[in-house]
Amino acid sequence: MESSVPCAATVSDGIAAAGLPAMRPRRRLRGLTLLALVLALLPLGFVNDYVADVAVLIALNAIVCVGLNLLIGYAGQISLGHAGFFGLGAYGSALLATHAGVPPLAALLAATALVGVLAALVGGPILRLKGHYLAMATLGLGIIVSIVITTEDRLTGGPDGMAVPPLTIAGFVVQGERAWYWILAGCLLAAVWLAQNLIASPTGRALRALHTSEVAAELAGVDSARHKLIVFVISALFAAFAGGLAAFHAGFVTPAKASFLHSIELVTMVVFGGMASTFGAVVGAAVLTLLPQLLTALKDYEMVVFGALLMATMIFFPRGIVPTLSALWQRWRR
Amino acid sequence: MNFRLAAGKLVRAGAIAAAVALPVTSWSADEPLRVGAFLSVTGPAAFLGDPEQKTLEMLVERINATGGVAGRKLQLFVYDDAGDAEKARTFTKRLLEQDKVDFLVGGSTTGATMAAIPLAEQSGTPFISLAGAVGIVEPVRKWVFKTPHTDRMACERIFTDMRERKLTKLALISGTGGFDKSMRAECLKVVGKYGIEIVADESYGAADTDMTAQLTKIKATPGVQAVLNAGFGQGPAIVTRNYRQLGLTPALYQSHGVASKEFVRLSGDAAEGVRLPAPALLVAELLADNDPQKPVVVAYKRDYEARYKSEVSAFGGYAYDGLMLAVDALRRAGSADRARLRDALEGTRGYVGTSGVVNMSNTDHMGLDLSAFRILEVRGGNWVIIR
Amino acid sequence: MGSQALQFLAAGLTSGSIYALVALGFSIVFLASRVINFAQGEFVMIGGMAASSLVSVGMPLAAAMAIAVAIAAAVGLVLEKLAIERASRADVTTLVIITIGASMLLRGIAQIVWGKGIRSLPPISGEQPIAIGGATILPQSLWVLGTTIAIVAALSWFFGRTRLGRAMLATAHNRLAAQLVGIDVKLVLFASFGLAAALGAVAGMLIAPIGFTSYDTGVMLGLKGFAAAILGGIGNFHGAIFGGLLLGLLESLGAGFVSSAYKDAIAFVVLLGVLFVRPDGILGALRSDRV
Amino acid sequence: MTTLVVRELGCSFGGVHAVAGLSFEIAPGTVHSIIGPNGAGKTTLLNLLTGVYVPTSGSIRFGAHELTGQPPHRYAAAGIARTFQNLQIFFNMSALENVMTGRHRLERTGLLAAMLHTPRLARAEAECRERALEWLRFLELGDAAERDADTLPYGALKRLEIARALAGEPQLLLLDEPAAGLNPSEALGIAALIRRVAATGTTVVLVEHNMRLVMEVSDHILVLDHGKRLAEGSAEQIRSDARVIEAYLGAASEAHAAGEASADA
Repeated sequence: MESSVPCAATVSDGIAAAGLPAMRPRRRLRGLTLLALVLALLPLGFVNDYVADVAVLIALNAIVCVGLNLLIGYAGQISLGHAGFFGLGAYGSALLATHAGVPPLAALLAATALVGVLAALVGGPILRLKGHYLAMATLGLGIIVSIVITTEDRLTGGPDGMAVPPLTIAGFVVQGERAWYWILAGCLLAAVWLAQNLIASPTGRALRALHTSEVAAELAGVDSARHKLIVFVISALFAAFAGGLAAFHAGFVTPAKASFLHSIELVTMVVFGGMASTFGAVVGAAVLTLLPQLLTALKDYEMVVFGALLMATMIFFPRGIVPTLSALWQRWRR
Repeated sequence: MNFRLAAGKLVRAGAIAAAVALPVTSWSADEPLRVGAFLSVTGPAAFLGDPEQKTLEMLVERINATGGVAGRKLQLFVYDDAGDAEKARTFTKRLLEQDKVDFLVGGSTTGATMAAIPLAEQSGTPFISLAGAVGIVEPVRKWVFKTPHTDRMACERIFTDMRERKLTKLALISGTGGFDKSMRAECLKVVGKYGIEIVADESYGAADTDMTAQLTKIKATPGVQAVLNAGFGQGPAIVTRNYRQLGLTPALYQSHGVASKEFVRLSGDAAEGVRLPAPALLVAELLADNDPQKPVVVAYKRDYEARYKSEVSAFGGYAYDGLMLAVDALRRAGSADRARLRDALEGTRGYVGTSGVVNMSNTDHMGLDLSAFRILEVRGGNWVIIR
Repeated sequence: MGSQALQFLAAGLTSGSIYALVALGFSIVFLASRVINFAQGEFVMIGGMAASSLVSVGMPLAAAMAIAVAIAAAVGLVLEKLAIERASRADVTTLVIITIGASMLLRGIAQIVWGKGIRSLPPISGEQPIAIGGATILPQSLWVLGTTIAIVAALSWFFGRTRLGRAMLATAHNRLAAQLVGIDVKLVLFASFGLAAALGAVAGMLIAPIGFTSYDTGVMLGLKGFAAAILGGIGNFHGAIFGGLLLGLLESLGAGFVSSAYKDAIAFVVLLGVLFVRPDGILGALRSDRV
Repeated sequence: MTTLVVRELGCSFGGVHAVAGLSFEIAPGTVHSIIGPNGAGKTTLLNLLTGVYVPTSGSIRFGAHELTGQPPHRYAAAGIARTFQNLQIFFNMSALENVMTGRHRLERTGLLAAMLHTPRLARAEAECRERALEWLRFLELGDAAERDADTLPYGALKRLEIARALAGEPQLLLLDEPAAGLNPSEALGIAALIRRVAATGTTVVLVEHNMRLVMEVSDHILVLDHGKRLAEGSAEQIRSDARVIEAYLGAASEAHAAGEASADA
């Protein structure tokens, strides 16, 4: 039953030890460089601004999903309220830029930071909850945010939403889908880079540890409460930043962005693409943002086909698209 | 562990390529006129978008059957934005950039309309909105028109009726949807002009099943003479039933959002005595024979109910006017050139639609006046014209 | 003031008993599978819509209700067999997403089959409101409340006295141990989805006369039912009732005494407060993680 | 080296006093065992000594650290590590990553350094990987480094958990029934391992049922019964202590027990 234990491999120690660390960084960046390549080549396929617009929406959702994947996939903390942070980032940026006259870029960064602070304050007590209770608490948080946005219509324009001034960076007004695409592609690359770095660091390992056994992680010295809060705030910052960008890109924002249906949509993208897989989050966001655009021809049958596709994928790819495909790729390559 | 990249990228690239390969329609000899529509066919505003889509499809078929507009057939592109403003914006971009439509008829909700306006304005495409908010055409926007009465007009029509009935103390109860809150806001702006005082201001959730708590607060408010419920969908029907359940006596007004037989059927006999402003469409048969709108509304009502086996609603009427105004303008402009079509739309005079007689101008991109609204009352399970 | 507060209580009981009935469906599926079934709201919708469409073609109310429950139960069983059972090895999050897909599928089918219109059902015993000390309540609300209590009594008997019931409880407490003593865990999960669907349908039919029904009423009812189940303690029947009634009262009292615009927000703030004090819901839940 | 000082420690669940009024000290650099019949409170005590349970009374001090009522990660920070009766392996990681996580209490790189992957972090990571690999070899798991934890057999996982605990370079290592589920030859392997660990200066506390293993490696034994201290002393003293035998084998078969104990030694 017990594996045959070879005597300590003295000879190859030196080589293996020396070889191992050097090889790892090059492999880690390979994924990032390929994503950069894809993002660079994509505009060749932009037949018109509409396709570019869809690509921008995919990048926006992908940024949120990469952050959310850290929380759900790696740290195992379910959140059904991240559209609330997305909405706060959007409305925060819009309100600061319009009513407070703050320059758009500063408004975006300030709103994101404020949402981070809010996430830190709220995260403490909420993250003591586990599993479905945590899901409900975050769902409730998101709903409270969307109700406040809808009800304070003097400030936010209520359910009909509000207009958002254009984004200016260093004096240049960001206009045109292509300009927006390059900005979002850059932000997505940065998001993936930050996420990958975090995962491959002691903090990343601590998060993965507390996902499977919180007590064993604690006994390894991991302050699980603090680490859960860290990843909760980081994912909230990703969502708020993407929310702000989305508001400036669309030039308009409605409370639907903060609704619990949007939260569920984001979690579905993460699980669909593959939990504990940064590229899974990107693929999940891409497929589930693109699908509604492709299924419009089905008119009344769109929801039926979308629901069926979602169920079929989760049944046959239970760990999500990318982990399942990469496992097949491993088995096929060997 | 995390070089699972290659597989991920394959799927991603494939998905984007598929989007590019979307069918771009081929150009036939005399190119068809392309009508672009984005409607809330599903979701919370399905109550608006569903009849709108059916009406547009019915009209396009009929127009093409009779030789199209000046010999050119109409090609309809319809997308369902499910009441979500971002989807509406993306589909508008798709209509303008991919489908290259000549003009837009759509925007069931105010949120969807406001999200699409910047795109219509930048691309210089005439856009006829089907949403209620007055803010769509105030301030006037060059390329943006709208067919439904504004919610402000509905409030004013109700307040004139209240003034005649010497009712001066009004309680408001409204839903949290876009339509509901926009009407509430407009009513609050103009109520002062009519010497009417708002004594209570309650609201309820879109999917609530019981409003007796809010109505009880109104019942306890001293001196309430009338109650106005701004909303559409099932909310107002529940409010009406709860109203009778609590034995409230003040006059109950609903909004043009529920101007349909379905509201009466759902509310049952609790709707007895309820008044609301509505376009002539709802009482087509009861119109006086010399009423200019009678032939138009009776014809539309007959065709719609024959084809779809369900009662006509004011929202279907807005879509009818939206398309027919454009067709009328196209015939007058004699070309699909956007600027000429826009000028023709702005020059619409005396057009008889289901919502009323339309007289547009460069300062009024809706062209309806208070007379377009009739005050109706429910008597014996049916609408009756009061004024 | 007294009758006003009484009416708020009546309003709270009306919507509260509806939430309680929906919460029961969540608890039963959670008991057997640890999964929160996001399609539970759709089972409620199917009950209401099926009964309403059958009545509109002239079928007597009682027959229409029975058939509607059968239809919903069949849908629940098919959903469990084709989807949940095939993915039984997947972790809970994946199963939850499957139920989200199922809720969209069912909503799409309902939209095609029954259209988008709003429907209603005739109340069981008329619409004459009953006056209780200045406050009035619809008889239908009493039917909802009464049925909820009757169902909980039946469930307590079912889970206490019958073989299948005890098997379900055993599976809930320890899936492995249940299998070891010969309980067919697959059958238990199958039966629990059928039971939850049937319960959802009953809720849908009782709610329709009060709050109407349409192809997408399942979404909000599902959310409120889930919140009620968590508030009371997921997996606990008495918790489902207590949580449902409390949520209904929180909303109506919030609307009555604080602000009707913020009533839902108030209810969720209190829910969060309760969860911070009692992380397993008010009546506690099955705690099974020991080191 | 630091001494673990336990004073009047008590822990009760509802009316049940799992541990009551327990006081003892564990001197550094020795192998201690805690034995007692089932339900004596061994695991409860172990959980108390690692912060998993919060004591209802009494105090726990480890060297200069006052740990009573602190969360487990403060115990780890003070230099206490443990293994678990039912394996608590991070199955979503490789064996090497499991052991690297064991060194979390020694990590000094901040969050920002992690997200920007600074050179300082890269060096710390390489060093952490290096030390973890050494501990894997110490437990003869060198070649399993890159394998996913969920592909390893039970015996290897037992040793992986020990490697993870040791990787944090603790002053005190608590082993929760390391011999459970192992065949006699593997149990002997554990005994040799405990001696090698003690040789590195780490104090080892063993909670174990396998008397042969306990008697063989323990310098000092604490016997618990119903949450109280029954006896304490060297392996020799405990083997012949009447109260211990009685507690284990019950009064009736006293004579038989005497015979049994000698054969067992």
